[in-house]
Amino acid sequence: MGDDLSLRINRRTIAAAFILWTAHFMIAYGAEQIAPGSMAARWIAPIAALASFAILALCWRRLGSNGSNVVRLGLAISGVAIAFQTMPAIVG
Amino acid sequence: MTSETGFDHKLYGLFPQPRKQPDEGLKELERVWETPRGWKIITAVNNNYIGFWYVVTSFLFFLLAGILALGMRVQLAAPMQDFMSPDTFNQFFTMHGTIMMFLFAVPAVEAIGVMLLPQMLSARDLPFPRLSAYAFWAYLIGGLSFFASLFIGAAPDGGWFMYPPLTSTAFSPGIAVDFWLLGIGFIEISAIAGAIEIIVGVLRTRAPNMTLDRMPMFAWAMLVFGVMIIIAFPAVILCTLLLEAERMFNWPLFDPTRGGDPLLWQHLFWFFGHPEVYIIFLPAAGLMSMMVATIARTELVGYRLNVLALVATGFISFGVWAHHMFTVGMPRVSTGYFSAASMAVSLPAGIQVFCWIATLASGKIRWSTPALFVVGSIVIFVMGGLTGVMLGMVPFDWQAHDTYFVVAHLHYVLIGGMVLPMFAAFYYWTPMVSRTPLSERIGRWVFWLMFSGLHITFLPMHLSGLMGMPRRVYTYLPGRGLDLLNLVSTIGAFIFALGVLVFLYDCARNFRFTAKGPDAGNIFGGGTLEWLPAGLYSTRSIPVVHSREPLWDNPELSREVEEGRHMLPDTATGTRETLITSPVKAEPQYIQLMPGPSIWPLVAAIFTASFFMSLTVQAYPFAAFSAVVTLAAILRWLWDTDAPLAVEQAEVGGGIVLPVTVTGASSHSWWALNILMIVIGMIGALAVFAFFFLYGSSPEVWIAAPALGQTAMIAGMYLGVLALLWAGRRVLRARAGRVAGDLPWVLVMAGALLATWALYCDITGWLDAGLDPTATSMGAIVFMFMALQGQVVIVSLIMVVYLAFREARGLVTTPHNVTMDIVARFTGFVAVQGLVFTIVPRLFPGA
Amino acid sequence: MGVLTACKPPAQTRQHDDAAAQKRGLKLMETKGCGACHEIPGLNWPRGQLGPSLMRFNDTGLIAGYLPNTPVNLAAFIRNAPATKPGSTMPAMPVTVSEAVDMAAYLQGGGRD
Amino acid sequence: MTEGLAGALWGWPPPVLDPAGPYADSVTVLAWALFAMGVVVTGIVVAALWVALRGPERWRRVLGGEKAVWIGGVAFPGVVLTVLLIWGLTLTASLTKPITGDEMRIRVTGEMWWFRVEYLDAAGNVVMRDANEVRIPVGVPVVFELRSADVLHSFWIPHLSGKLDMVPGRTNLLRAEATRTGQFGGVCAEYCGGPHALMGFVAIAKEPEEWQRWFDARVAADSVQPLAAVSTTNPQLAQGRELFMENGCAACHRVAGTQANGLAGPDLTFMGDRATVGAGILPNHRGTLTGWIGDSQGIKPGNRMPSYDRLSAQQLDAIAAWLGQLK
Repeated sequence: MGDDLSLRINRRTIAAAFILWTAHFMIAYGAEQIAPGSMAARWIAPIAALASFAILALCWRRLGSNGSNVVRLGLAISGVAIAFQTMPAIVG
Repeated sequence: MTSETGFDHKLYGLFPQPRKQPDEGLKELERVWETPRGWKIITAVNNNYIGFWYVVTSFLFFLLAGILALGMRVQLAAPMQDFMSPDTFNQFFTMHGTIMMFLFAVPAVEAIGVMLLPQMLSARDLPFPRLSAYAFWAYLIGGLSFFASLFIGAAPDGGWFMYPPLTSTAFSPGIAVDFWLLGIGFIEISAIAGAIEIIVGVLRTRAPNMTLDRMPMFAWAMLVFGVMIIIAFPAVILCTLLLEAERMFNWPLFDPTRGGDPLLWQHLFWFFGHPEVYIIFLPAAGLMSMMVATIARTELVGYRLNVLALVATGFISFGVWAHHMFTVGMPRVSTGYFSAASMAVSLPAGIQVFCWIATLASGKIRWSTPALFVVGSIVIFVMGGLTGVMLGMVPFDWQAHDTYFVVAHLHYVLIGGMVLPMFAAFYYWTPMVSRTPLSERIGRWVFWLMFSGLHITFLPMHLSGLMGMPRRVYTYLPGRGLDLLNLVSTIGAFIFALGVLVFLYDCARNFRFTAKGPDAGNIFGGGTLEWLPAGLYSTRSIPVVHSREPLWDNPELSREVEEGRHMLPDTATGTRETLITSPVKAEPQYIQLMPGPSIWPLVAAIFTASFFMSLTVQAYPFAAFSAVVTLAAILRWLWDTDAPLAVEQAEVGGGIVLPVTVTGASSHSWWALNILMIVIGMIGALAVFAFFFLYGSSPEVWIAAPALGQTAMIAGMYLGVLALLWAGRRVLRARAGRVAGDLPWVLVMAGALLATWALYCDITGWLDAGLDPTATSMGAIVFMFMALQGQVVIVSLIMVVYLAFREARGLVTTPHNVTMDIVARFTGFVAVQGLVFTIVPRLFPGA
Repeated sequence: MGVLTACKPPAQTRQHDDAAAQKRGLKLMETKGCGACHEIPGLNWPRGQLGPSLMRFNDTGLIAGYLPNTPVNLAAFIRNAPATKPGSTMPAMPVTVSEAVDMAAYLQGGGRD
Repeated sequence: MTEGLAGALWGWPPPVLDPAGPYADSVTVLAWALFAMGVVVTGIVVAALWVALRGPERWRRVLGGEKAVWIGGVAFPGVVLTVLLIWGLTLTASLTKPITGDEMRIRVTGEMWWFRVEYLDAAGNVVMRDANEVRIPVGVPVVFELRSADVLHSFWIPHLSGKLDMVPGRTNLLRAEATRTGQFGGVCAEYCGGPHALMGFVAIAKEPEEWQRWFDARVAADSVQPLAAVSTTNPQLAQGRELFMENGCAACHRVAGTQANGLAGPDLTFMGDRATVGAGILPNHRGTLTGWIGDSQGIKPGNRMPSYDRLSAQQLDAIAAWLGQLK
């Protein structure tokens, strides 16, 4: 029952997870477009990533102890994608 | 379980009803859904016909594009052949790509959706049947005339991606490129119409109690598909508008000598182009998920994981567009972002593949032709996906980009991800629409020919790419080690084609179309609702659904449905109708009356096509004439749909009484209009992106903005528009229970006029500031803003006149009114877009 | 010409059976770009129109209407046409003696590869 | 120079897997690793499918649950992709290290359908012009300044480096270095209409001393005009030169030291020294040059040079003879 996709919390958390990824992507890429190669553009990606992780963690906790594992996977995929999205600013 | 709409879930317990419906009801139902006879069949709008024609047409384009491919393979079989001239070859590969992407792949999945979705959801039809008929006819006529350009040698030859400046007037002076731009723009509009229909259909016409958690996977896939089209296709529409503006009016959007940038096209095109790949793949993956469950005779393992994968793909696929542009010289960190997103987007694909494998493991496969195709597709798709990961690696892409390696990759992905699943679906769902199933014995031949043909054709291409063979070459020099590889590829292509030919033979021998039954039936033992006994009206009664595979869980369901013991048995209002349910939990909300056969969608489609064709050949008077006829035909078709109601409410069985049509936020039309506004808004948002992109690439051509006071005035005017609209709705509400009077529409009209004036001030303001649309890219993009704004202003003016007309007939009701609501909402959108278009360029002026 | 004959005593028959030499000859025709001026059997591209067509060359009696169509003469002509036939517009070719012999073998073998 | 041109440029082993410089080396290593990954993962999926369809009951039970999806579809690809991404990003960074300004500079401009080549000095001035051929010294880092004169093109020498597009209105910088001598083929990799398929060039790497000698001689020849003298000694060459000037060739082509100063087509000052005719498609000798001038449309349909079929074979040969000795 906890996994049911028609539950509001599940639908919303999955949507929130990926909207967060979208937002992080737009911030990181947008900053790089505006000021290519600048240190500011590089720093903004990890900072936005930390904020995103905090929100993802909050969503995770709101799911509660018998929350859906599928939704957790959604949060995790979004988290991994955001982490991927941060690497170019650090490693690249 | 809590209710979404206040519907009491205990009422589901009333179904199946204990007693069978009398036979007269069935006769009545059949009479209502009767198809016109003889040549009038072309006026049919029922999804059984439109869907089938749609599928056949898209398959026809698959064959035509395939023939072009064979021509190219003959030319490339040996080095430096002159089987065809370079110009012909360039037209061939342009048309092959364009047709496969725009006229085959997207329409094909949309067509399968139109054909299968109502059955899978147990709806009587899609919510806007005449719109699907229009979308189909527009596609058929537009597509065929587009293809015909090959025969008069006027086919476009700039590649399916149409990169300027090669496609600008300087290097492509003829009408071929205009033909592409207008033709494709036209077909995109048809695709968007279809997507709106599919989104609303999936969310609002499901069988009662088929919650989001119980939808067939294909419905989920089509939902994501529809949303992706809404977000992605506006980009290609904007592309065509921008390039056409450059070609027709000499607005230098892509011309670097006047501040334009050819890379702008690439960004916009691939913002559409990469999601396009997933737009094609996801519906096919949905079909795969359903067929996997049936052939393994077990529930899909990881249903919810699969849904999650679809949604994740839908999002992340919008962050990968520039991986087609790693070699254009983007800054390093930017390429990194797109490389990262390309890695991330493979995760959901992995989930889907392993869901299928786990399903096959948990069940026991029963081999059949669809099963072969499904298993073969998994292998091919994985191989294509892996080369995709390779290309996502920036340094490797620098080598492999634009070579035959990419040709191999994309064909593996598209054939493994879409074409083979489609053939599986043909074999799997044919028994639903044909009196006899396709042959299992011939089907195996088809599979093995296609499977081996694919590998023989495309496996060597990986190597030819690494050996230095670029894409889109009409020939290659001898003595470069490419001769044998290409010869093998050509042989493979013919083996693949032979497989398709054998399939056609199978169809000719065994396919006997029937829309009314008796069809061959559920020979593979599927568990979803499309396998219920059905006629043109779909099922006699609409089953209350309690699980994902209702037919497996309740073997009696077919009989119950056929005896009319479920919801909405026969016809409740004596007309065509379907049950509208709530979007999340599918609780019955109201009965929608549906329009019947009509010639007008066909007429509208013919003249829309002739409008675009006349524009291409610059026959402007005839274009104007076509536009008028189109508008008249559309209004004529809408006229019927607005007939006065005979009944206000009706019983759908078990004593449950539902209203007949509703207005406001729960109406299906309200949904459709909001989606349309998202489409227009996306075009606007991408135009703003284009503004910033050009600003970033050529700030030196930017001029100073008009005075701040003028900007403030225009902004104030747009805010005034919003205030007027708010006041209009307020007045309407205040007059609850009385006649609306003139004030509400007058206020809305004042709003629309004020928006028009604001646009006028905006245009003159920039002209006074010395901005010239043909001189610099800044002029071009700012005047593009105004052109886009002009379009919505004109629409809003037409709507306001329509509202006034309705008011004169006393049709504007208080306290809420759909027309008033829609007009006010749209005009509000116009004001907000105008505000953005006014402020953005004035906030970012040049020196 | 005399030097050439001494280097490699050729068979004076018109029909060559040496398939390997003919194959090498075609390959050389391709890589040296002879097609830029001549139409050559077995070569798709280029099919030059400036020089005479070399299709059915073994049926030709005289090389450039001047020399008997023997392998020796042909090989020599290929290497240095102006020296073999004064006034020939065909320039000297950057090929070795054995390469020229292979090319001659190909042309006189009827162009069958 | 003209010997076996085609075979030396391409063929086996595939140039992408046969690197001749540091900018291609590491990509080749990456490519092999990616192929290995591809083969292994395909193997895993095929094996999993085999187990799912034919395997023993116990294995199938393991594979038949959501847990398999979590491991095979999420965890495993997650790890592989993370490793690949980090590798890809660090490699990208090392291949795009900042340009110091000490590199040798060559400007290459994509034209429909050939490559204009200009050698630059440290200040960025053009010191020598060529076409469809770049010669670089071994072991010296080179930066190619890539531009386009008309539509999009792409500059690709697979032996030396990945490709980079030539975008109108922009200048893209491509780093390359050769670690061994030889001839390496190059092509235009971005569709540019018409005879795009026949738009190639050659990169030639030479030992530094040899390269320097060649370069100095060329710069000297290009800056003054000793060439005119050469052509007058021989009547055929004089005729060729005259025909070249009279027939409009000079309108598009430049030959240093003569009135021929056209800039629309390739610079022919050193035509005799070039490895290829027609932008990398035919070996360069007097025969092919004659054929090209007389019938360039037949050889490369749609290219911008008209076929001079109104000239006699003898006249064409004279022009080719004159061009052929411009070295």
